[in-house]
Amino acid sequence: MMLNQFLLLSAFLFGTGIYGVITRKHTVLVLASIELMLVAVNINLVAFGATLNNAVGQVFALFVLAIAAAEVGVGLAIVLLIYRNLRSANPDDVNVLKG
Amino acid sequence: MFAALTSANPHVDFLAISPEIALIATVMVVLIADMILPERSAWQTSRIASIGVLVSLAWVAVIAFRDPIAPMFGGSYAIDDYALVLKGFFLVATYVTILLSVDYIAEGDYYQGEFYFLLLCSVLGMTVMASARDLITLFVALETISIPTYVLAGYRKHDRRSNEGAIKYYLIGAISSAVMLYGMSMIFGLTGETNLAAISAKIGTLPDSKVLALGVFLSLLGFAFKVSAVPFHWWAPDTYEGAPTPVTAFLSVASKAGGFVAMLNIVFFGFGLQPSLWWLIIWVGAALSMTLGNLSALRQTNIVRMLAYSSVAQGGFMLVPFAAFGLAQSHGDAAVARGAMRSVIVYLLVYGAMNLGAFACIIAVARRTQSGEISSFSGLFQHSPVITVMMTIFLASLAGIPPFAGWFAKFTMFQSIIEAGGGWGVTLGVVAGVNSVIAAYYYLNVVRSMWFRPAADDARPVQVTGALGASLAVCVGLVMVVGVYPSFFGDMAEAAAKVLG
Amino acid sequence: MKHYWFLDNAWLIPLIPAISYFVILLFGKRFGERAAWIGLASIGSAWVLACGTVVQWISHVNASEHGGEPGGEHGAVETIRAFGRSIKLAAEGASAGGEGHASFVANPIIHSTTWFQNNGFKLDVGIHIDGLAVMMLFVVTTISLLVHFYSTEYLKGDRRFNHYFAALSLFSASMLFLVVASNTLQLLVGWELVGLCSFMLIGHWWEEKPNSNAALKAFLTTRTGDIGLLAGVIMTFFVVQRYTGTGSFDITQVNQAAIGLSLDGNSKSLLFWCAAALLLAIIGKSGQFPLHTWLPDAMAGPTPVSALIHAATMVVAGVYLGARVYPIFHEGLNIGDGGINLMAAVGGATLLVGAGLAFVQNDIKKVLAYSTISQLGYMVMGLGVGAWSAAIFHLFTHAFFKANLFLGAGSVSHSGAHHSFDMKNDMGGLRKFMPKTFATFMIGTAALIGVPLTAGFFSKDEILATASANEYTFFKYVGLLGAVMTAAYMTRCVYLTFFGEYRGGHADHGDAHDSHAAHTADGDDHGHDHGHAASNDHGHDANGGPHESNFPILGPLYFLSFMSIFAGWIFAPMLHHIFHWEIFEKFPLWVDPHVGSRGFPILEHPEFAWIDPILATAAGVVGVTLAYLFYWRKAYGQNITERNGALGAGKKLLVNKYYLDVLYTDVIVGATKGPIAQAAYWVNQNVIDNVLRYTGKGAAGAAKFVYKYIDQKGVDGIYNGSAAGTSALGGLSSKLQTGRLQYYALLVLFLLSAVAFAVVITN
Amino acid sequence: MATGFDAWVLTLTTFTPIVGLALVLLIPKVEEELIKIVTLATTVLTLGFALYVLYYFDYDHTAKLQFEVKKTWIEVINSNYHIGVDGISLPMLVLSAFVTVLCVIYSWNHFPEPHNVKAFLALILLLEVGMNGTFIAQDLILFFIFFEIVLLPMYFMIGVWGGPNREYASIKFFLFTLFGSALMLLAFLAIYFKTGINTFDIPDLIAADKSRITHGVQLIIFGGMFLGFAIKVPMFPFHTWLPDAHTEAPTVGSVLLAAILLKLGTYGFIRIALPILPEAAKSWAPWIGLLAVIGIIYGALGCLAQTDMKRLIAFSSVAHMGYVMLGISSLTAFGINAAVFGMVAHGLITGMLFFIAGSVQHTFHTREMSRLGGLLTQAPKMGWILGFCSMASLGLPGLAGFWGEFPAILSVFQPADGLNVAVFRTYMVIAAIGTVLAAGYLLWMLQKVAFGTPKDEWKDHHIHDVGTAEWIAWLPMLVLILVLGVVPGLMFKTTDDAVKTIVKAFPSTQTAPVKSHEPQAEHGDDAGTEHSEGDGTDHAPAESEHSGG
Repeated sequence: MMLNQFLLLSAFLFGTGIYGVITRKHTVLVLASIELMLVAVNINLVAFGATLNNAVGQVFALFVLAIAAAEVGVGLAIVLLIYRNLRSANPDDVNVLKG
Repeated sequence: MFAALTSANPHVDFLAISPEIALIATVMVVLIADMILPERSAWQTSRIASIGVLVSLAWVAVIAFRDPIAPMFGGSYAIDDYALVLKGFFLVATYVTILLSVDYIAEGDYYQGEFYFLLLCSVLGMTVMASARDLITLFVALETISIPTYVLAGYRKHDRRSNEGAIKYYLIGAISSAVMLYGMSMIFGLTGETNLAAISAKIGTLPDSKVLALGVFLSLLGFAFKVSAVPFHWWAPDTYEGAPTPVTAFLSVASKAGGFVAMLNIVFFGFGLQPSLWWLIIWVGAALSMTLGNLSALRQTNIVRMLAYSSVAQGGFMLVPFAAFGLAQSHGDAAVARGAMRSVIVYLLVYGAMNLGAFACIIAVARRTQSGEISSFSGLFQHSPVITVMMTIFLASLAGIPPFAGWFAKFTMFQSIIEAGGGWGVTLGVVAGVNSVIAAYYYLNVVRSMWFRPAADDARPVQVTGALGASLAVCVGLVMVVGVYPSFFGDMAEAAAKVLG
Repeated sequence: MKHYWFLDNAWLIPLIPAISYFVILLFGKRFGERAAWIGLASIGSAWVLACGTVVQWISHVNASEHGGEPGGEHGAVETIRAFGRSIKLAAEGASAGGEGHASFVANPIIHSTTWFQNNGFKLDVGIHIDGLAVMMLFVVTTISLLVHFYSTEYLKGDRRFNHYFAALSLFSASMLFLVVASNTLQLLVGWELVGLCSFMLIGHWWEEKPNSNAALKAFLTTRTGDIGLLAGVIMTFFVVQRYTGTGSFDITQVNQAAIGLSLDGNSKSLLFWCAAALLLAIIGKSGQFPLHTWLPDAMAGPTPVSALIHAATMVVAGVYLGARVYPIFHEGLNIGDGGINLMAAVGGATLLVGAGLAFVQNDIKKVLAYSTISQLGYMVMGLGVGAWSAAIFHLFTHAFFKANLFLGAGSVSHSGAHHSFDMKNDMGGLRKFMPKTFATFMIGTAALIGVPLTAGFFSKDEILATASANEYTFFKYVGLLGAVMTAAYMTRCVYLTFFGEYRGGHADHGDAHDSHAAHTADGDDHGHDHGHAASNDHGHDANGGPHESNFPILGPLYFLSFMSIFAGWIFAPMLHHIFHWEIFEKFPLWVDPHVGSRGFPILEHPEFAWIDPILATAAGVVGVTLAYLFYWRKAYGQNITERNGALGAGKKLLVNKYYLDVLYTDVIVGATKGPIAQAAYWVNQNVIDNVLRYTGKGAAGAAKFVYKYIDQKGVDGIYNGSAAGTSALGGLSSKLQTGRLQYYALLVLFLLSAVAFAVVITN
Repeated sequence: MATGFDAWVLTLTTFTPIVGLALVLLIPKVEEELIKIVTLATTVLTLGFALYVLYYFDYDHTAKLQFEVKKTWIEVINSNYHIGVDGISLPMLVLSAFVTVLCVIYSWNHFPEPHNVKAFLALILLLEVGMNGTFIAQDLILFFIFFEIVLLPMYFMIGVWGGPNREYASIKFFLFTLFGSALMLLAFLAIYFKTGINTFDIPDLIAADKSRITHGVQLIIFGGMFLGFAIKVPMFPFHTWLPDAHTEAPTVGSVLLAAILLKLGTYGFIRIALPILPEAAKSWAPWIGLLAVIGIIYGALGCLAQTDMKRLIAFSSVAHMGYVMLGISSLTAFGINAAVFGMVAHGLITGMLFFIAGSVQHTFHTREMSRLGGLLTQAPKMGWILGFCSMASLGLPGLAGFWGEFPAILSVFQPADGLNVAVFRTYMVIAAIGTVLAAGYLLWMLQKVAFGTPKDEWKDHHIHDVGTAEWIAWLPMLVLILVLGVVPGLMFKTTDDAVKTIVKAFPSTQTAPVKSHEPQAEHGDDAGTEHSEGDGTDHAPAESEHSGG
């Protein structure tokens, strides 16, 4: 098995996700970046599962997928809400609350 | 490995999961009722929801009197005293939250049915969390807790502050989930297990591995977000301020407790045998949370924000026993471990009662003053002495002043860290001690406003509605009873902590 | 042992006036001025009891002497060398200067009951009646009785007549309690109560600031001495503990322990410090130099009180203490070895200092006050040179003639000088107006000066003789010099008061009225309760001029004049030498402690020698002559103080009381009350409090910093710096701008990677 | 263990006020008379229980815990509801119940602004629970709880009914004490774990073998307790909350603060810190003594600088508690007896002084001494009482104050074995000097307030002298001041044995006699002293270490 290659890929994706979270101007893209991070997690899980010959990894990955979908759904709803109120989906504009 | 799952007896002890079943049923009923009830009767959903919670609570009580039940679903779902105590706690906290919400939600421009639906979903996640003994279950439970609260936080749809709080909360939550999962994936990769007991058995035997360290660290980091430990607490004040106040109460108590329970599970059941990987992180986190939380709270003029920072600090206090556990595990002291778990649980229970009470008072007062500023509490004593006394009791309890329950929470916290001992332990104890004094200052600041300052011009007394009054009564009762008879919570926590053996 | 009712029940003597105090205090209003009779009756009964103790003590001594109890433990003198000095252990009869008292033991009558117990230490309260105590009981009750009687007239119509008598009762009770005390702690209790009463009485007219100042000064000064008393009494406890293993304040044990330890030789420092501490107490209470300054000020009180304070109570308490635990001083200060010791030095200094000051006073009471200081100096010096019996005897005689003088001065002021005490302005020539007062005053003066055959002559003489016998030659001459000065200032005083032309009649314009008189000036609004508002209030005194006083005032004077002469005759070696009557030798027999040489130092009474009375008389003559020539005849050196710088400076020094008052009031008290207290308070408010304040501020500052910069600006700072102008909603973002949210994330992830790195590295 | 009513009486003494509190809360605010009556009845009933304890207390065994009850309370931390009184706690308990009654009586017509009778009396009742409870607790946690309970009521008393600077004073009081008690709690926990017997039971902890705790750790633990108690006392550097609190507090608050609350600290030392950690106490004693004498002088100087009568009395508390702490620092039975006596005496005397200051303020609406004067003329009774209390306060023998002061000074002449004698004797001298300063400031106060003639601004005012409520409230205290002064044995007898058991850990310094005995044959009826009956120590050489003077 080429576990290391998978892990490296996963790490790369995770890093990309983090980068995206930080730099993207559009909240939807931020959400996409988070998805990227979750994909990295899934790759990890599947790779480990395969290496260990353990189905639990795949099961875990399925759970992650399912829940991530729900999470993103909620996220998009909130973004939509904000867009309605602010006519903007730029996270920068979300700065009313300030101590 | 897959065989382990398939070969497991599919027999499910439905009684054991009856609280969850009851909740799910209630969720359904609420949804349906919301659809069929006319607008003006929508408040009935709150009644349904609260009945459902109480039924669920009753089931918890029933199970508590049964013989011990073996872990189910391949060991990933435990129905033991620990789980039952926490389930009970979550359900009561939710019940009180519902009481808090009834008038607030009914009077505001909110969708009522959905509100209770979301609340119940979240508490369902909590009850599952209490039993979760598996990384997957834990993750699912955590998300079940979190996702509805993202929506709840933004429940004041037309309020930009609420929107803003929700998006912050959501993004931080989502990122932290991802980080946590990344960590979990590494732990799974190294141990080949998702079951916490199995992980615990293996983790001690693993060679020191940087990957393992990273895995443990990242998963703890995820929880640090959930429990808003410094330095991952920034979202909390904004979100708390933005969210509807009952939701804030729920977030600061139940949701936070969910995070702590998740952390308890993973730390005590999973990582216990590798304390060197994490105790220092938690030690630092605890010290920072207490100190920065308290110092920031000193500056607040808005009471909700103040309580937000206060809850960050209280979270810090709750982290102390974790550090104590870590320190003690280094010397392998089982009694300390139990004491630490007991103290976390006691703290959670007490914190729940007093913080919900404080929010109940705030809601009651804000109904009249329409303000969250501390100055709006001025002279409250002169026209509304009862609510003032109650608020004072909750604040005093938060400050840890006997004879209110808070002292016992603080006490067990001190006890755990002093029992762990050593230079690190005592130092953290002293830090906590000093912090409890700082905390007293800002709590008393509110007290001072209420008692010593002249009243504002309109000195109409604060009206307390029935539901609010009931929630206040529950909280005051608990705070006072536990204050003078701490065994009430102490014994529960002790029983719960017995699961550590 | 035979039982003596009066001696056994001597506790009644202080008790009766104490009860009287409470009765007057609680029910005085109902009685009006008759309350005085309660006080009088109580002190009268006490006096009767005291006389009973005198009689019974004498019979006790006689019984002991004549085959009563066996004699001392040694038949011959045994001298032990210890610590470089000789301590004589002997039966006093064998060696005591040939006075002829056989060696015998006359035990004090001691009764006590447990006051309280506190861990192995039991404090008794009880009576310790011996010759000294009996003598004091007699003196105190006698003087007090006379003063009570005198006051019924003198204080008539006073605004707080009842309070006055209540306080007088308590004063007597406290002093008597002190006298009968069976242990040093009990003595301390009485001592402090005496101080309290003097405070109350000196400040009797507290409406005027100078009076309350004087009262405060008296109390605080004696209290300063009480530092020594506290420490000293505590040390007496440990003296006994060192000796017997169990601490005690019991006077008998203290005395035995002092001698025992001294014999043992290795507890010298304890004894020394104990003695020094107690000496400080004496200095404070008995007006010894340098703490004597309160005494003249204490004249602010009513004159009878002055008499009581100066003759029988308060100031003699110090001397009494010195006599009571004499072994402590004797052993601690090495009295009797002929060298200069602290006690003698203090006494000698006081003697001269007081006498010197008496010269420049214009207030007759102040002359007498300084004279008291001087005479107390004699007593303390007497104790210091080993002349125990003589010092006590002087206390005895001084009580009578000084009371005589004070009451006489009161009479002069009351009836002859419009309540003024200013000799220069309001008196003069009074001998014609009040011959009876004049006569008694002259007798008192004679006794004070030491005219042969008067009481003062014998007592003073005995001190000097003993000093001489004990090889304290220096102090003998100090005493003689004092005698010269005494004679001189008293001559001046008598001259100014009774001779020359009457200068009174303008009392209300006098510039040196004492406060008593000063009160009359503004006393109109208190007219109803103050009979002294005008001198013609008395009814029998309508003409307002100087006149003779009436009986309540003169009666005591007669009695005291009698005692001023004959009280001295019970210890008159000169007369004994001539007539060999036993009565002339009785005082030491009756008063000296006969408890064996392990209970009290051996008291030696010198053989009579004619040189001593002759020297003393000569000193008196010199003094009188000099004063007569200077003040009366103005024969020499008038205005010399103005012509001669050195003498002028000397006079200035005297007028200013050696600047001691300046030192105490302005420098020490002023500094303590002013700058030092202020400084301490400033420290409190600005240093100690600031620790707190700055801790608080620090916390607040930290909170501000944390909240503003770490919590809020940690992100915002970067944000604002890079995109200051883009805060408007919906505005475009600059290239560098990132959202706040994302900054959260950035910071978090940065921290995350840092910590992750750390974790990875460390593991 | 007590049985029957005896088992309940202490509990009743402590918790009866709670019942009263509940009743008071139920009564509508406007029914002021009824509230007062209920409160008074409650406190009198409480006092009745306390007197029952006083009466049935077995004075032959004062060292033994009596009316003892031990019930499980918080099992998880091995803390029990263990209560009982011995000779040390008994006087304090009775004093507390007693003073509370008097305070309620005094309050009858002296309600400070903003009035609110109901809240005020409710707080007094709550306060009484904490005060009484502290003195009966025989369990560290129980003690801690009661110790803390007093905080809030007093905070409110100062903050709501206090003077102009009340907010600052109240928060200062609160935070100071809280800080101390936080560290104290840590110390309690440390002792719990370190002794190895895992108990908070005070008698058990005293009996426990502490040899396994290293000396350094003992010192630190003692330090924690020290901070907690010393702040409450308050000792010198921690005293700054006191003048502010006293100055601002309403009269009754000041009285309770002075009479009881300060005693919680000293009581803690005697009951907990010394007996549980004797070794550490010995090492700390010189420092405690040092702070005590600094406090004596410093407090006195602070007094001298005051122009405000009440603040002066407040500072005098610092000095007086210095004597108490000095007695404790000697670690001798003698000194601790003196300390307990001093606690009671100071409670009565300073309490009275605060009462008077309160009435003076009530009458003249000022406490500036420069504006007062001639009290003896305008209100002679009050003036005389002020004089009486000043005298008592400056330690006049025959009044209660003396017996706290003198034995304390005496005790440090010869402190417990192992303490530096020279150092403590220096303390003795300094403390003795303090008595002069005490006389100074008290008499100056007396002079300024009571002597002289009334100032012009009051000349035409009709000044009320001591009223009925005041008489009822004050007379018992005045009588007690006198009675305890004349018969100090009442107290010493009670405390003595109990104190002896406490100092058992400090070998007493009974100097072997230089000479075996000098028989006191001369006077047989003198109760005399006990002599070491020729037990071989007779001719032992006198210890050289005590030869210093």
